[in-house]
Amino acid sequence: MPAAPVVSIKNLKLALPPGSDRPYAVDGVSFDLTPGKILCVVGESGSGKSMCAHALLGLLPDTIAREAGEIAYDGRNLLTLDDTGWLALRGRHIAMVFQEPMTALNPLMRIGEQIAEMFEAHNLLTPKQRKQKALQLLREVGLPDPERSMRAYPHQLSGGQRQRAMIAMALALEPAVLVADEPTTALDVTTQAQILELIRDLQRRRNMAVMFITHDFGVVADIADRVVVLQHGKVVEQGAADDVLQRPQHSYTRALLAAVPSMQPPQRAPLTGRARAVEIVGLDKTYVSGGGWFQPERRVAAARQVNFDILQGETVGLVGESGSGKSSVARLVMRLIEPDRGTVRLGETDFTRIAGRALRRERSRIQMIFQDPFASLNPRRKVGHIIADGPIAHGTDPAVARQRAAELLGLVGLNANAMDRYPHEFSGGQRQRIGIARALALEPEIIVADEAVSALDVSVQAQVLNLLEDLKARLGLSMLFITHDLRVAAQICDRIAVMQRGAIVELKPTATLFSAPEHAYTRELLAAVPGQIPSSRAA
Amino acid sequence: MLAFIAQRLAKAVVVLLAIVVLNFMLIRMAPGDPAMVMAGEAGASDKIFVTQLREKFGLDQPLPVQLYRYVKGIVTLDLGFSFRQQMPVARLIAERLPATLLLTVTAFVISLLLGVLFGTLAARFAGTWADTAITILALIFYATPLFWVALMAILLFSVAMDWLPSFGYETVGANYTGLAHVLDVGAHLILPATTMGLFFMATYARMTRASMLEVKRHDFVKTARAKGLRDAVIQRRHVLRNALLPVVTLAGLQAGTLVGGAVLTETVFAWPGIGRLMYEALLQRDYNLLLGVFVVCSAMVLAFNLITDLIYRAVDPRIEFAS
Amino acid sequence: QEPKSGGVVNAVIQPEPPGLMVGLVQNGPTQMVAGNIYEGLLRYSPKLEPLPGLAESWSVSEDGKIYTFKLRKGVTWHDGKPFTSADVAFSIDFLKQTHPRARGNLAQLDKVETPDDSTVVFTLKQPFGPFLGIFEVGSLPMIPKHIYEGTDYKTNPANNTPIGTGPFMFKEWQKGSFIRLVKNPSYYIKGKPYLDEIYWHVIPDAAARAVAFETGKIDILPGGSVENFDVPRLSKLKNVCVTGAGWEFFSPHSWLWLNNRQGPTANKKFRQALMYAIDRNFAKDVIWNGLAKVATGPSASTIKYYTDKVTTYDYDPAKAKALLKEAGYNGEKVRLLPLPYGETWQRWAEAVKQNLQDVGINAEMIATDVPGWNQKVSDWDYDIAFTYLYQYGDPALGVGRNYVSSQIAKGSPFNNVEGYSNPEIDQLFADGATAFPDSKREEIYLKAQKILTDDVPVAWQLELQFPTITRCNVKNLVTTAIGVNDGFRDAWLDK
Amino acid sequence: MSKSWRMMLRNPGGVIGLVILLLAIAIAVFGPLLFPTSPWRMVQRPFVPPFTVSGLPLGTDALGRDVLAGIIYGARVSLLVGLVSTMAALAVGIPVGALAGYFGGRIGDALMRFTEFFQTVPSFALAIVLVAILQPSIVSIVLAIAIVSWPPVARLVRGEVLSLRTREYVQAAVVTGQSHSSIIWREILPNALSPVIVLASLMVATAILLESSLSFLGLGDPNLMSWGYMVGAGRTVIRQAWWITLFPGIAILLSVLALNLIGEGLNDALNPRLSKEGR
Ligand SMILES: Nc1ncnc2c1ncn2[C@@H]1O[C@H](COP(=O)(O)OP(=O)(O)OP(=O)(O)O)[C@@H](O)[C@H]1O
Ligand SMILES: Nc1ncnc2c1ncn2[C@@H]1O[C@H](COP(=O)(O)OP(=O)(O)OP(=O)(O)O)[C@@H](O)[C@H]1O
Ligand SMILES: [Mg+2]
Ligand SMILES: [Mg+2]
Repeated sequence: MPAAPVVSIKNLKLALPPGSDRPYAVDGVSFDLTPGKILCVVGESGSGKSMCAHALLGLLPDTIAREAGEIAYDGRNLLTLDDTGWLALRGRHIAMVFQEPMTALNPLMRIGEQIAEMFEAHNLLTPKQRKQKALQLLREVGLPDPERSMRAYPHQLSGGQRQRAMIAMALALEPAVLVADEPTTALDVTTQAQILELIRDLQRRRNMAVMFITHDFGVVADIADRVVVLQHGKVVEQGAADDVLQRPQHSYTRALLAAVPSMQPPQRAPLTGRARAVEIVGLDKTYVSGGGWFQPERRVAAARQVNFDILQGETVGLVGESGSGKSSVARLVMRLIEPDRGTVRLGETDFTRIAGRALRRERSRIQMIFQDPFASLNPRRKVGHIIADGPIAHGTDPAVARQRAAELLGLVGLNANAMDRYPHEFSGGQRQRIGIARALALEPEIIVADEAVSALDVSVQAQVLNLLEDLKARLGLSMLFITHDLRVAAQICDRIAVMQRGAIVELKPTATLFSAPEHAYTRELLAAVPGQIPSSRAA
Repeated sequence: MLAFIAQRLAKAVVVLLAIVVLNFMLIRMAPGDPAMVMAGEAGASDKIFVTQLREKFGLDQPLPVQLYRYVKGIVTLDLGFSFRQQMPVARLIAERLPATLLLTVTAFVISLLLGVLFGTLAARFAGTWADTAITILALIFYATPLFWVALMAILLFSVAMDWLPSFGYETVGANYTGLAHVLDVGAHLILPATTMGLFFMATYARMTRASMLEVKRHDFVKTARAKGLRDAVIQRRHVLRNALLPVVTLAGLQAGTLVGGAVLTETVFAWPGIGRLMYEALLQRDYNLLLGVFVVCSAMVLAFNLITDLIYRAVDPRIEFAS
Repeated sequence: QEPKSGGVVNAVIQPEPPGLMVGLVQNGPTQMVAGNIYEGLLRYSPKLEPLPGLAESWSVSEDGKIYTFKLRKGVTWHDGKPFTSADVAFSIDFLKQTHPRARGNLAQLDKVETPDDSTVVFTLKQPFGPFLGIFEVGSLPMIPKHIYEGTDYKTNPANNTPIGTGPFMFKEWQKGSFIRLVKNPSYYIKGKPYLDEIYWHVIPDAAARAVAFETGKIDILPGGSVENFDVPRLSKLKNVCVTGAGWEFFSPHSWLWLNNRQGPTANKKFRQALMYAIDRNFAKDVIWNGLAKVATGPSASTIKYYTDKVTTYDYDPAKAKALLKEAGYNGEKVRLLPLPYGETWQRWAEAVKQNLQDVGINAEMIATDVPGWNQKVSDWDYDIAFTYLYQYGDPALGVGRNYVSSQIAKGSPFNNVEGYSNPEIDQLFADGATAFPDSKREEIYLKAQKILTDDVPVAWQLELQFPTITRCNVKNLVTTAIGVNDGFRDAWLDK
Repeated sequence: MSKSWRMMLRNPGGVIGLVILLLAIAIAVFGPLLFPTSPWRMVQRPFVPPFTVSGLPLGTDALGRDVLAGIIYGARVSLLVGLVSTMAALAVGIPVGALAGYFGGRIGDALMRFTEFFQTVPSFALAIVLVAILQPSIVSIVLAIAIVSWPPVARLVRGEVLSLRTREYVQAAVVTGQSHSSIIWREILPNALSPVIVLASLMVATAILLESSLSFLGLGDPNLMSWGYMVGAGRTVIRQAWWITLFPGIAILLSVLALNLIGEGLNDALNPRLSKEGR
């Protein structure tokens, strides 16, 4: 009994400003939104997902021209709507939830006011009623202590709570259509699972049509009724969720799906009889901020009695939700920050006891790959320099260092002519390869990778992971691999350590951890990974 | 919040003491001393006279002793005695301070109001001729020397049109009371305050414009639009409020320039404030008075800073007094 | 025209005086305002003849050593106490301690006697020619004994509320804005003063002062209140009167200190070359708008025993160049110190610098403010420095101090700063002060003027006039040789 | 950088500013060659109005000096004062800010207190006192302007460095074992510089204004003809000879305006937010 669509997009064509990398942001896209159904729009970064969403609300940037097509809603073509027409429509008929709950809320306004504004914008209710309604909404989206949340400013709520508040706001006027643009990307897995649950629940109860944008196929598997796959602004495939996920027709869809790491850890040969590359004993770190003459201190225990070791040639994963202290441990190991207590030993060297010149010399033994491929390369330095600077600082002859840099670029699959280009001339994946080359340039024994692939699209992520695996095997590196993505961890780690509030709660070989998690928190984490049991949805 | 203020005040005291000591040394480096000045003005100066004066001013003591005495005085909130004017420095400054406060605060308000208004308009019409016109206009006031604008204003509004008085703080001898007095002071205030205000306006206008354009790109503006709010409401409630935060910070930082700028304005408009007092004290090497004015001006700047900080904190809930 | 009573006048005072107690503070603005509050024993006509002030009459003994003054009767201080000869004797004592110029003027005074309430007898150690010329209010103001006796003069609270015998009483002083004086209702001359109130306004910027006058807010601009460039314009306005009178006693005389001790200026030929190099007529006409006279020598033409029968120096660059050659000047740098008294003086220094450069003198301007100027000149740290000084009517009071070698002493910008030392001149000025009678003095001073103009110890520039600019309905403002400084006793407002 | 140039050239205000500034610099550099007479020379009778006597297109001043010559020679002094004092302020402000931001802790705190101290004293008043103490000369003026204008540079640089220090590429340099100095020089400062360049262009303008204000109070270098001096000197005769202050006033206005427009242009051109809109 397919219901009639509320929104029908036909042959939408949105032109990019001249000089962009392609002529159309969205090129001949057509799809329908149906009441009570969730349509997931997936695709790589830049494929035009957000553009479609913005077109639906008339929020397209001025630079984007509406070239052709039609968005039919309630018998009208939204593309030709004037400003006053949009005012009446937005929020009331079509509402939106954005990706970053932090930036999508006005930092200077209380949550309650921001929700009440929804009614005010459409001249509904008295101020008092608006307040009551807002309270009711906050309760409905499951915010704890709604009265207090009403009065809270966005920064006083956690990410998940903010996103709930955003959803409450979007639902205020009971719109027929809800557009959600990557509403969970900024959240950690456990919170993500709760929000997804909430959206699905509300959508069913209100019989809304939902357009849900994501690039995470796990999420698609969890909530989608229908799926639209976008590539370079074009729809390459669309259909019922099961069809697309189980029987993808287009090669692009297939490639995307194939790139999604599996939850099943591959069989790994046990590493026995190897020497320790790194040994971490009793690391403690508490951040103390504030604290002057008159201020109370704020203390965050980011690492509590952290103990583990990494054998030569082993990859140890460090997982846990946001803020659990993963990066802190990485930075302690790298000695980017000083521990309060504890020791990091590299082979026989006590890395925490040396300083100055000696420290700088020993640094070559342990290198790091950073999370953000855009932020980890100095935009004003040529790639050749970026890679060669380290060896030169350690006394390598510059000519030799450059020669070696060119080789390393070859090793990570880049052309040697990349040497004389600047980072901005490369794509995200390529940049991450440069970062890897830089880490390898010093011929380290250990590599620490802090969310090294989290910022990349799935397909690129897969390539980089393969590269790392390959290099590690070839060069016999040890690796500390930090991630919040358990799927990735499953694929690459020999052992995994689970962190919660600064402490390691469980450390096991990967396969054991996945099959027999002991700690409650580990189990919770594993359960929250989206898209695990697609078959259960069918019921 | 009280703790925050207390902490800021404690810091301010340290800064002020540093200012006292450094300026004390600095001023003593200047050639000539108050005794020479007074002797010069007397049109005759024999040894006895100059020695008498030096003794009277305490200048016969070694420098460290003078410094020690002065700092001791300051710590007990005693700004010393102006031997030239035969009056305690604190009283001289107290007589002049209200005028300067009135002038600078009015100029500050004018510059901020106009700056924000023009900045908002420019941001609203960014890229159009209106934007350019506003920017250039604000810049012209900024780029023209303050004293020149002041002279032109006097020639235009006092001499040519005879609308506004050209000098002083009130109509001397008129003995107005009540509302008439307020209006009279107001009339005298218009030219100097506006001249100063127009100069500082440019900075605020530029900042507001940039800040508004920046804020407009934020997601929460999109959220507001997605709610179906009217553009005017969005501009006011969401964009402007957020955009004002850096403007407030800037305003605090500009306080030093503002108070310093009072020297010129007060000179041209014969405004009986402490900027002029400072300049005259300098020319007369009236050490205690000069130092006193410096301390008070710096305290004013610190107060401005503190106030803008408090405003900032009041407006921006993200900053908590505890952290 | 019959004087009318009543009315308020607004005058400008610049800079703001540090205090009004004229016995303690002697700067120009103080004297100008305080001349209304305080009085001296004598006043002086424009020809510098003594006129009655607080003294009704006076007589001099045959040998020129005893001066007897009869005081006016019925004079009271502003607080009602009577003014008597005891006050005079006290004032002499007071001023000897606090008033450097009075101290110098009274150097020859042996004793003061007060046989009765209205008689004062001054006995001198030896005759002192200019003695009758030292009783003007700024030089020897009368100070109330009953208020100051036995107190610390400098910290006496009455300094802030000055009490005198003058035609106006101190009423109010808003620092930075104005000083207000009101009529003394029990002034000893019936019907005077005519004015009810005087406001002295403090306006720091010269252009703003001119505007204030122009817009009618100000009635009186005393000499030096506005830049000279503005004088012709203001004087052309309707209902504006200008007078150069009232400066005869002071006779401001300007010159360039030339450091006679060292550098090129130690050479007499070089100094003479300077006199030829500088276009003083240009300075007079362009910078002072004709409100000046080219100075011929150490004495101003308005004071006693002046002569123009001396060596004169006309503008003659060629001659200057020749003299420079003779002097062997080799292009050494010469520091020129302008007088930091505003734009006119600055422009003047620029013009002189240009004059000097035109004849090949490598002049460099050194900028300072007033204290810096005082210090540099007092410490003889200059080559050429602008100055102007008052002459106080008599060469013994205002001229000799700048040329006699006993006045060479660091620490003052008003003595023999140039370091000129000539025994003959020393003797002449020593004799001139004590010679008796006048004819003898004249002879001596003529000779001194001749010698000095040949030696050029300093480069005399202009006799300055500081015109007083008023609305024409302010009548009878300037009546004596001291001008505005003598108080507004006789001034009245024609309504 | 070439991309920034292109961005800059696309900004009409910036281009106008650049043209005016280049013109002013050309006048400052070549003007005195074409105009060998000293601007102090009294060439005609005083107060010759503009456009009345040939050879004196802008008239003469109160002493009969050529106003045009003054403007040409003044360009040299005013621009020099602006540029040199800005350089000096940068030379103090950048290291102080960089060290304070990079090392933080006690050193940073001490440096920032020091900066705060200079920012708390009203700047113009401090400049006046400094010039009066050192006695007016081009050196003391430049010094005074530099002393009062470096604190904002230090604050700005500190802020930038503080945020750059935690950037991943800086940490990458740390973990590769590079020295503090090369990290500051290579990794941090080049990236902190664009807002500093914008600020510097505005500081040149402010310095020109400050010099003119000091001249107004009689604290200019009496041996050098600057625009500020001309305006200050001409103001007393403004009623009878408007041109003496107007032309140098316009010169100041145009240069300051030009520098501000350039600053604005640079701001747009160097702002990565604007140049890669819509990422
Ligand atoms: N304001 C804009 N002006 C010009 N081009 C833009 C603008 N915003 C986005 N684009 C371009 O439009 C194209 C589609 O962008 P869109 O934001 O829809 O991608 P997306 O699929 O949402 O990517 P992501 O997953 O990164 O959010 C991209 O090529 C992008 O560079
Ligand atoms: N420099 C710092 N000063 C104070 N607190 C800090 C600092 N850095 C991190 N923290 C706090 O320490 C805790 C651990 O942070 P950390 O960055 O190690 O977490 P994480 O596990 O890496 O999180 P994410 O997955 O979000 O990167 C957090 O609560 C964080 O707010
Ligand atoms: Mg998007
Ligand atoms: Mg992290």
